[in-house]
Amino acid sequence: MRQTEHMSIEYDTQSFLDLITRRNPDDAAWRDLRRRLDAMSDAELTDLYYRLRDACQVSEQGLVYPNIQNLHATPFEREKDRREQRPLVEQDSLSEVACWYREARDKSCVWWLENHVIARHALSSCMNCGACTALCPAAEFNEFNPRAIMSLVQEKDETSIVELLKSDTIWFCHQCGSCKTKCPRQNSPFGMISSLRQLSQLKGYHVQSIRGRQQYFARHFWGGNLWNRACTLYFRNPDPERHKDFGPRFAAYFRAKEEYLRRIGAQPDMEGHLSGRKVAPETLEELRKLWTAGGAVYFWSLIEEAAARQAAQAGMTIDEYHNHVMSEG
Amino acid sequence: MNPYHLAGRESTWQKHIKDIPVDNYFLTLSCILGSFYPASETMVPKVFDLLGLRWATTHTSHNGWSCCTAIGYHGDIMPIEATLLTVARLWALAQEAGMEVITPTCVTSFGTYCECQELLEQEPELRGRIARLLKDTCGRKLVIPRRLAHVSDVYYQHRERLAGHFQYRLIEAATGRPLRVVDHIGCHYAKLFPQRHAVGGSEYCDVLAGMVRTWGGENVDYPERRHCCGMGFRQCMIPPNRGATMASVHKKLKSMAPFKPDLIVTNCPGCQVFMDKEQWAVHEMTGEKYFIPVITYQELAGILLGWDPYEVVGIDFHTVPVEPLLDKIGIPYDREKSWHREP
Amino acid sequence: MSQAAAEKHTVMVVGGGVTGLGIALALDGLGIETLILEKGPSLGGKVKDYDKIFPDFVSGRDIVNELIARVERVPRISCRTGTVMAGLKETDTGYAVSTNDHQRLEVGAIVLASGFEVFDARLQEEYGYGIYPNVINGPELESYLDPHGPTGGRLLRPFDGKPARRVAIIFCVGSRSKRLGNPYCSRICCSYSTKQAIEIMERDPGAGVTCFYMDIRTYGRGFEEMYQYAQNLGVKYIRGRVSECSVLPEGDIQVRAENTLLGKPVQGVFDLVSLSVGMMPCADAACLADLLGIERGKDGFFSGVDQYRAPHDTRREGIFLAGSVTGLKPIHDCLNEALSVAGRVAAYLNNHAG
Amino acid sequence: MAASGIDYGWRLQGKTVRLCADRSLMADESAHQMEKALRQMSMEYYVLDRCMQCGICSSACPQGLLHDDAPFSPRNFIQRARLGLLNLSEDELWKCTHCGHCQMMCPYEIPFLEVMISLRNLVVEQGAGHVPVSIRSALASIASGGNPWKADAAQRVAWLQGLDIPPVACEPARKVHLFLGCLAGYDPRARRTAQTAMRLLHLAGVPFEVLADEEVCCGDSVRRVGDLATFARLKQTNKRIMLSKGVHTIYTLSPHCYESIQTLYGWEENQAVRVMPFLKLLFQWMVDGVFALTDAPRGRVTYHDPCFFSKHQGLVDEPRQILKGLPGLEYVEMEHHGRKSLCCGGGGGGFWRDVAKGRRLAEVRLDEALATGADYVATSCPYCLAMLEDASKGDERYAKLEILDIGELVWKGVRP
Repeated sequence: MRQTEHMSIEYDTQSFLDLITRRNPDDAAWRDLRRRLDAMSDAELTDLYYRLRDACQVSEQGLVYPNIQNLHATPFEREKDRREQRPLVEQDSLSEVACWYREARDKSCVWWLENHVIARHALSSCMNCGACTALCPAAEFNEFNPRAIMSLVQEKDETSIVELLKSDTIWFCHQCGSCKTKCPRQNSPFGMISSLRQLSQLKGYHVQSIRGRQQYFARHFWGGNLWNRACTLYFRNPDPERHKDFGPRFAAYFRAKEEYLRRIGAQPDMEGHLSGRKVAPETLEELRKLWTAGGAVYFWSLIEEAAARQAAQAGMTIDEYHNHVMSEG
Repeated sequence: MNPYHLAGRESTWQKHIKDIPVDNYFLTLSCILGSFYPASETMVPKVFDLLGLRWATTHTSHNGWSCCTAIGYHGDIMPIEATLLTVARLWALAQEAGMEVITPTCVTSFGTYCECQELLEQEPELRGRIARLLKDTCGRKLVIPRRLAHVSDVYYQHRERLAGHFQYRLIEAATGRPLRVVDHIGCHYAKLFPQRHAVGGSEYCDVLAGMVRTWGGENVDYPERRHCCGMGFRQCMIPPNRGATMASVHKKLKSMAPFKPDLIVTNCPGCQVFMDKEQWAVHEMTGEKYFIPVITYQELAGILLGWDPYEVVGIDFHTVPVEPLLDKIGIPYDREKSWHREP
Repeated sequence: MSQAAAEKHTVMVVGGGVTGLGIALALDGLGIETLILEKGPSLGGKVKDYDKIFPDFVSGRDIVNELIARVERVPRISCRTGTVMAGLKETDTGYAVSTNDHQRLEVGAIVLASGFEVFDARLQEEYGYGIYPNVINGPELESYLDPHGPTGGRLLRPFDGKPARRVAIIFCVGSRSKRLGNPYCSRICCSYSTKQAIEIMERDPGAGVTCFYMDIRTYGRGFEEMYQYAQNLGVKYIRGRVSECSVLPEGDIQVRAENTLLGKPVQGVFDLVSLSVGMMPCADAACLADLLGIERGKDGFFSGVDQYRAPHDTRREGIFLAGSVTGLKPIHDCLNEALSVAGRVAAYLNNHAG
Repeated sequence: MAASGIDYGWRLQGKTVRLCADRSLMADESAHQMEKALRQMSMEYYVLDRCMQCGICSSACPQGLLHDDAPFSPRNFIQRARLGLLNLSEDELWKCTHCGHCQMMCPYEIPFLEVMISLRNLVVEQGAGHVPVSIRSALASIASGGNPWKADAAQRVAWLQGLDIPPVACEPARKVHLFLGCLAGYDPRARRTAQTAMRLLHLAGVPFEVLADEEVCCGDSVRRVGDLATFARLKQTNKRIMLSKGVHTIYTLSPHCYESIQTLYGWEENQAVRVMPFLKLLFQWMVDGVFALTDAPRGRVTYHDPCFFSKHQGLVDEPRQILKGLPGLEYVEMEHHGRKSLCCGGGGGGFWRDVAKGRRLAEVRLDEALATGADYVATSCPYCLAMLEDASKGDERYAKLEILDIGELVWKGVRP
């Protein structure tokens, strides 16, 4: 981390709060924010995040968390996650599962295919009949052919598998599983593709294709929601600004979502067990431990590393890189 | 004249009768429904209670629920072990609540539970590792559920009893004509483990079609009936990829339009979102106006039960207005209760 | 019930199809007396329904009728139709057989020639057989092409009786599928379907026939030439397994596959889709195996003790196999087997005559 | 990504978002109709029915060595043609350079080049698709002026006036004729090659005459891009000239002219015109020891086989004998050679097509030549010479290679 200019940053001020909760700052504001985040220590930053998150007021409807809706999907939250997860993937603290993946990194792709549990279940032998491609929604609309992928994988040629992992091809799959139902040899092309995508990220090949490096956005979007809200999607995510395809009625709803959720009995950022509920810190703690043990945090760190490397090469800050990959292609 | 034999269809799905547990449901919730159609989840406990079913979910601070992480798994940011552990924890919560049937509201959760179940059954070494990690990490015990049910399975199982509470049927009030209903199943319900887990198998899946028939409607078969909605996890979520999602929705709409469906009923939260919401984008991009109402089976049951379309069923959240459907069935509604003005 | 005296026969042939008839006639040529036990109401098996057979387009019906006529003329051959075995006991001189109509038979040897069953296409659900009227199976197409058939040889759409000119033939239905439990190749479907395609094109050169295949296995003498002839007539062959059929409002069938040679999905709309169904072991194979105490392979067809050295012999002395019970064969191969099993049976009887 | 409709990106903050187009092929009535129409229009088309899609043609096709996203594949092409799925407007129809490797390998002897000619004929003469501009302009020029460059017909032989090769007086029966071909007629580089050939003829004491300016294009490329009508006219013109001049032996400098005149001009029994490639004459001289040779050109030489000699005619040993007979040179072979050599990209109208740098067959060929460590690349076809030289221009890597006609190399070593 860079040396700080002035350590005692007055982050409680309203102007700073405005800055970190801005979703689409202009370039100058963005760089200013980045400079300030870099200046904060890990402890300061995480402490600030949780203080803002847990700040609450009592209202007629119960407890209200005024900052919470503005924290998700911000560069601030992403930076907090990075800092918070970093110690969990240090060499000597890696979980057993993470160690397996770390070792798999240095082995060949062919080794992976023979050892990764999903890959093993996905392919016994392929006769190239094409039943998978025939009704594949991705093959219909993109330069994508699950049969060709299965056929290539079956040949076990390291060079061509590496080439595949560096290409856009594997990222077109919808993971719908239509192929699995139809395969006369009971293979699972979508399972194989899922395994190949994992391998691509494990080896850092994904950043070499446009569609592969979109994973950096996915890592923070879904990964951020999981890490902070224990759900891959959060009811505040579908910002109508990013979902103009959902039409004007959606925008109108979204403005009234708090009221709407409460009236139909959901629990927007409230305690409870239904949609939108605010996750309890103890539950979150337990899940974070599981995801660390399950190798997810290690996996995210790999995506993070690959992105940081590529961002540095391109002379972008990580925030610019994040926005770049989500709009590219 | 129908271009197909109903009897043939029936005998086909009847080959795949699923043994659906009748009670003791542990409800797990959906990220997508929670974000887009929360009423479809809040109505589930109401229906369970209405039918007097024994069910539970959990929300204590130590036993709170999480999502199943399947979007992360299919979106390729979760290794399978992390998903297995998350799912195993949910299963453990169910056991602790004394419920043996894991019942998700989400089709992808369902597919993932089935996949986890199969993996753990077939891979003893993996099973051992997951059990150990679950115990070491959070002190819970791995119990692989014997039977899995989707909430739609429960509705299907109790469809006749439920119909007993209905105030309306899927019939056009003015003419007495059964409404023509397209059922969209959701790939991860019907295509992943059709033999073991899908009511009626994958080709003529009956989980929604059966509800529709029992509730007075007519099933519509159309060429792209089994086609994926195009959600595709990373395809719908990352804007530059969304063209494929829209194209899939467009393809389905184009294919069903000649059959003049009155509504589309969905099983899967993701399909519900994109079949409904992308109709707007398709309209803007092609100028074609389909605007066929898309509702979940929970919402369908809700409106037929006579629950308030706005206050309980929350139909004003839809991109394609559902009011024309209510008019057809003859369900009264008070537009004043809607949360927003028509744009 | 009173115990009537057992009827005695030298050899009993189970199955009165083309193989069974051939065996009886061959044994007769060697001077051996035979009883044919036929499950159905009449002799002739499946081949009597085939107006033309591959690769030379002769009439299968004529062949069978000729065999039946010869069988009927020969005093050393007797037939029982509508009869199946119900029990079997070993005796000093061979086997004592009881039948479903409570007859007792004493025979010196048994030849199993009970043939095969056509795959039930309803099991491959994605093709909609039994649901979409314009999806038919291979034997049905055969009957549509038969001048003596239900349509007088005219190819009509079952849905509305209109002439069918756009025809798709889907190969490997119920064959080469681990998912359906039939991982084997049925061997004759490529050829019989190609024959059907030729018949359609020869009668109506303006028709369009598209065959969806995975591999064309026209392995026999004259089969590959027939395949090329079909191509010359303009039959389209698209390499790719069809993954689903669906129906359009007017009953047309939409077919979806991948053209694997071009690497792209392909869709087509047809008047009529014929499923080139593969073959299964005969329906009562499991029952017969139990009754006779003989083995079947993983594919359900019967297995001889040694397919190289003793292809007709079973584990039990005096019980032999011939024809499609050991796996699918074209008609002329079945007739060849009839001749060879007759030789084997004669040798056996010779050695066991006491 | 295939896409259609409006760009929705402005709404979604993605750069471009379009409704993806359905890539599915159609196996329906329209495809059947198109296929039937193709059958009716062209008899040669029937031969495609023999194809069993084994793919040996595609593995033999030199285009497979190019770094092309969609390399030309004869197998794929036949499959689509047979299913009525061919798009005759696509550039792909013009990619084939008629090297003939595919049909040489084909187990069913499918005359792929004739199929290509038939299909191109549908486009060129019957308007079934789009003809690339450069090809259209070359065809128009040949149809009106007998050469592809809209040049004056007289220019074809005008340049010969200034040469210091005195005509040999002899009785007409001893005199042979030289068919220049369009390149030697108009292209300065090819003119030098032709000039060298003439000097060799003169030195060897062979009385010869260049066909007068009435000579027109031999028509090979014209036929191969499908303009059969123009080919027929060119053939008639050339035959008439040759017959009226009492030609009995004619040497061609280009293998394309040779194949065209020899095999496609349809000489009658009583028209005893003998057509020979100049290469064969050169070979005979070397065998007979006509020239005294020095070791003047020194270094390594490799030979690039023109397809129309190697694959079409099997003429592969003679040029190698010639080169091996030059005392100062060490002969080396490229990876692909003889009947399996690689095409330069100039045949079948390829000479007239514009192909971007980095996607040219000649570049692949030059890389192979470099790999041998050769100093000289000899060839015996003006197309090959031009294609290889063009590809080497402006590229440092190829600077060390000298690309020459085989006659020129011999001339360097001949002691006057």
